[in-house]
Amino acid sequence: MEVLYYPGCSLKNTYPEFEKSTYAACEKLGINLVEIPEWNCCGVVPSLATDNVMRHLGAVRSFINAQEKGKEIGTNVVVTLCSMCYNVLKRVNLILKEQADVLKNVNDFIDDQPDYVPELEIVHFLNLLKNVGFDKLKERIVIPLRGLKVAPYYGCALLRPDRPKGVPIDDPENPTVIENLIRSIGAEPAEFPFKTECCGNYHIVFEPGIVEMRTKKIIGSARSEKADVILSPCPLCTYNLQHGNETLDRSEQVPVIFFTQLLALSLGVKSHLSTEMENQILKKIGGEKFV
Amino acid sequence: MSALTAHRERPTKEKIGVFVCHCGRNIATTVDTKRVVEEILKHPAVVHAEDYDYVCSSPGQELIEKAIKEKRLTGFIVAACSPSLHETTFREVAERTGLNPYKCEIANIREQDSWVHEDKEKATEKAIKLTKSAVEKVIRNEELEPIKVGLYKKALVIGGGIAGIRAALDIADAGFPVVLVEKGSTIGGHMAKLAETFPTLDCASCILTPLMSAVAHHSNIRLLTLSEIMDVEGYLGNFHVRIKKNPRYVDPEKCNLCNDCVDICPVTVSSEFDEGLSLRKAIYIPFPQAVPSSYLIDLDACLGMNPITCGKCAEPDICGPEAVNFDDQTEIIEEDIGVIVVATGYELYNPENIGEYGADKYLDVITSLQFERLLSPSGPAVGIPKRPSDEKIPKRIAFIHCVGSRDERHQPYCSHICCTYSAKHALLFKELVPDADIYSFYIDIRAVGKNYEDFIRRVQEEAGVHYIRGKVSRIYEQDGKVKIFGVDTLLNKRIEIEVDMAVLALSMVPAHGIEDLASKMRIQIDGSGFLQELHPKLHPVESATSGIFLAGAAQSPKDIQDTVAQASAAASKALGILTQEKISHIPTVATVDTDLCSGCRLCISVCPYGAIKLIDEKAEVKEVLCEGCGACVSTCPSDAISLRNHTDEQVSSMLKALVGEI
Amino acid sequence: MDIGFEPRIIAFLCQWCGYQGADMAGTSRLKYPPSIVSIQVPCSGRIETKQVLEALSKSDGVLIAGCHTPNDCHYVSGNFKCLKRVTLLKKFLKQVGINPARIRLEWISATEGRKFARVAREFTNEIKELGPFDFNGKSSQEIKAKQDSKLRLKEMGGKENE
Amino acid sequence: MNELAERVKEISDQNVYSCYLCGNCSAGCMFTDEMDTLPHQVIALVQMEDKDALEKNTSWICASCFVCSVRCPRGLDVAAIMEALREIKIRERGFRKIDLRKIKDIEKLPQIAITAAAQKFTW
Repeated sequence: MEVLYYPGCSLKNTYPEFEKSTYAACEKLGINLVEIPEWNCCGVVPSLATDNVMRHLGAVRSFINAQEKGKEIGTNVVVTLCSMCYNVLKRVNLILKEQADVLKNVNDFIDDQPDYVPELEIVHFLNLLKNVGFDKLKERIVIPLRGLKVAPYYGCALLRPDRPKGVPIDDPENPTVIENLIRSIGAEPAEFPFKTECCGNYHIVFEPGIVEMRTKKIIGSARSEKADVILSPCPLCTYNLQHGNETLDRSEQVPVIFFTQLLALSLGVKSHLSTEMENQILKKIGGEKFV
Repeated sequence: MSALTAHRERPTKEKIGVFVCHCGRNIATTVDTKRVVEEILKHPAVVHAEDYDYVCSSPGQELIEKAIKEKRLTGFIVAACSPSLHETTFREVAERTGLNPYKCEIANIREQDSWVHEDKEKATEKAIKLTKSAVEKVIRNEELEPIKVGLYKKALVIGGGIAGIRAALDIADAGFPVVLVEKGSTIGGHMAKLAETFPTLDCASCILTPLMSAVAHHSNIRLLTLSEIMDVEGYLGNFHVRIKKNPRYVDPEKCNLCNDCVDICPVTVSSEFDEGLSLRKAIYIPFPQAVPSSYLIDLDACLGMNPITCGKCAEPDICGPEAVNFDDQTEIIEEDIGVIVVATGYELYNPENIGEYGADKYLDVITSLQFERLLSPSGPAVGIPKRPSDEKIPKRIAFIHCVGSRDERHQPYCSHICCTYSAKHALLFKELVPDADIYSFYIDIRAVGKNYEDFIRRVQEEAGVHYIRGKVSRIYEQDGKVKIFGVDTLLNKRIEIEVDMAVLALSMVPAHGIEDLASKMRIQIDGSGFLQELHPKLHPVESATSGIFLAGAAQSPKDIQDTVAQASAAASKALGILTQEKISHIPTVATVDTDLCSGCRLCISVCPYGAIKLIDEKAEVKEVLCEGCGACVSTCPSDAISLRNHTDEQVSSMLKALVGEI
Repeated sequence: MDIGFEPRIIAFLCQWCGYQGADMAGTSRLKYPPSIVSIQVPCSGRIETKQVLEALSKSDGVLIAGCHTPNDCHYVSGNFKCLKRVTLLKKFLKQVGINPARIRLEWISATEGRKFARVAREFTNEIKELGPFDFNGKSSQEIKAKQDSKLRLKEMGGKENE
Repeated sequence: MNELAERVKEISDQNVYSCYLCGNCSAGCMFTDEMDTLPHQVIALVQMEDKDALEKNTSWICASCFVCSVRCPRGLDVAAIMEALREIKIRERGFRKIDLRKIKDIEKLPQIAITAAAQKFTW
């Protein structure tokens, strides 16, 4: 399967292990990620002002490049890993699909590139996995992570807002897709109530106190459900949760990793986890033999 | 008073009299009635005209009678107040004097003339035009008789909850046979599940079970449980109904309620009657007072009567009377029915749709009906509510109002009863567990009903409930506690509290399958999915289809008081029809000129009553179904359909009169 | 416009709402110009385009009042049928050069006497502004369509129900 | 509709008069500890055309997590209303909420955090 891939900035700088583990897993699963040429910043947070379409432009420029590349390889599916990129691209794409006047405005403004015809489909990698099928995924697992209790953390951007319709990748209140992934790689999902609560988002920049307060609650909730590790789909959530861990005693911390790292580990390919983390997990599943 | 008689040659054989009313000064101040009389006499069809102070009075009516007799009038006009006031009065005068009532028309020169205009001359001109227009109409009116049809003197009541029970008993007590159809295995509906009822705190069973028993023993009531309506054909007085009666597998006539079959049955499933809070067997009785008083077999749960797998309950040493019958079959029952009462009730909204409250995940987040069962002395907790997770008596309970109500994502309407029953829950619980802490989260307290406000006050004063104005955003369980994210919008404080159990006052939604039933009966569904009444104020129990009445929560969320009141109202409407020998139907219906009809079917598609059928490629109006709206008339591209006494010709000549061309 | 011009307006009023609303205006003694004369119809869905046109041919304006949409029609959906017809008729009038403002459709309930009186006053003023309507006038720019109007209306009668 | 509500509607396409002040947004908001005024109160202020709504810190603490928006029983996008209140201030001539040059540990922070803050706090 060949799909277009929009990486976003964090995967190239702050968290290369997110992208690298994904590439490793995809190779094993027969998914070929074709990076969009000359992609640019998505905008990170979607503008909620309906009277200002300028903030959509970044996303649209990447769409146009994706559209042209898509024609070459014959696909209109764009996969993202970072949940913030997903949220912005999905929203902007849906707005352009629904509102012809906005589309015209944007296309008129971008006169140095071909017009964008809103036929791309923006898909998060989790949904791509769901479409591949968790049952099929299960068959490819080399190291089933039996005995590992994993807290699936969704954050906001994959589940909210619910307008335009179609943004959430799952039920906004009771999502199950990460749980299904966790089960398919042999681990046990922890039902922790704070899985959809906000980590504090961009407040890390000017008001880190807010983020500390939020992440302590999230980590505490995962801990009280005896989670060995928190699985995150979002670079900013990961950063904030790790920041939260740093303010806690070692005994109160719960390590945070990307879902693709655990997937890669179970598929028997390079997980790009720290050696310490990887050993810790393997020890937990009684798999010293793998070490 | 003046009476003038015209002596001119007339082209029409109609002889019309015109009576212009002064209405005291109401008309006469603004309209020159004398001039109206003078002018109208110039109309070729008018042979008599006069004016009088009060035409509606006895002497006024006598004037009309006298003129009809003396001048051999073929019709007459009263130029007076609106037809909605005295049209019936004057048509009765016509009938008394030997004229067809449809040979009387009213010219409205009060409400639409003298009362709204000041210029006397112009108002008089207008009065003349309006009167002439009425003359033009009446000379073209057909003499019509009300359409009379016979009827079946039997009622069908659909739904065996308190609404259906009340309606069936009222009709049966008046001496008419009733077929009561209930989908479930027993009548009683939701009320049978309740502990006590607000605001009087009557025990629900104590007031309901005698009525259920009365239904069971009433010689005029044929009770069909486990039954559904398959189809309804016909019209007011002459419905033909087919009912599917599903097998019970236990003969109620033979069953003696010994319970031996239940003891031996190896299968347990969760009990619908206890809202999933207890278990029952595959052969069971929903509750001891069920009517019909008999066990039944849930064939989906039953292992079957194959002796290898089971079939124990059917063995003669278990069921002595041989009541268990695995060969029981589905029956199709046909009934001829005169009137129908629809009382299909409600359901609670599915809490799984409200993800943020987690009722599907957390055992101690329960529905209001589950709490009723926990409070009920006959319920699974034997009267002292215990929380489902660990069977401990909860000390802190939160009641959440408006769950799924007044919410665009779920039901936009107010469910009407939740404020009061949540208060009742709090009061009853406090009586059982005096040291309990009770939190009640509300948006507004809507206790609208007789004595309801007193009841709320009593709960606030006696039960010491913490009423918190603010909606709850989220409920979850952690560390064995139910946690609630709420807000107090009066203190403007966000609150997070821990409780032992949360009770959701879920919104009421129409019973499952209502749309299907409504379309079978050609009754309307409103925007919220409930059955639509003909008019919310003037016809609150009638459906748009004559002869079909609505009762209870099928029409809108309501409490027991209102349900019973509406059920009795529906029964009285039904009796109003059943007591007649013949049914009258308005004769001003549509009629087809088959020579002109091309069989295009457009009329069939626009008729809201299904009154038109195609017979031999020609439209035919079933007169008793036609309500005379004229939608077919204006649609017919061949001018083949006309409306009696509102023909194109009449409209055309009235228009001419209105602009002074006549 | 001519100050002395007194417009002639014909109102088609449905018996359940529009007519009752007009009665209510009377009961409340609300004044409006005597230029309006009404004709009661069972339902606004009974009103035909050709009748409206016939009325217009004899007057300066036609008012139609029925029960409120969507749910108030006594006959379930007659008001929608009327709405469709009037919408189409207005388009037709525009095409043949008649100002569609000479026809006005209003939803007036039995309790809305105030609204009826207001509409009657407003509409009279509007028609005064438009001036007298000469359906048969040879020179009038507003009408050339009388000859073939019947035929075309028949066509519309079929289409409006699609 | 008052002028402030009108302005909010222009920017966010949300009619604040739909709000019946049930408080659901405030109940679910994880940031109220830092707010001087609860979200539903701010909406009430806008309904009353109280310009104080713009001076409260509520809209600036809002992290656009959309919990309020997905749960609002009146279907209001509360986060969009908060954004509109921010925008009204941000679009004022000379108004500056933050100084991007004063970010601490800028080299440690992920780009998305900085960009997001810039998107929400600057014009």
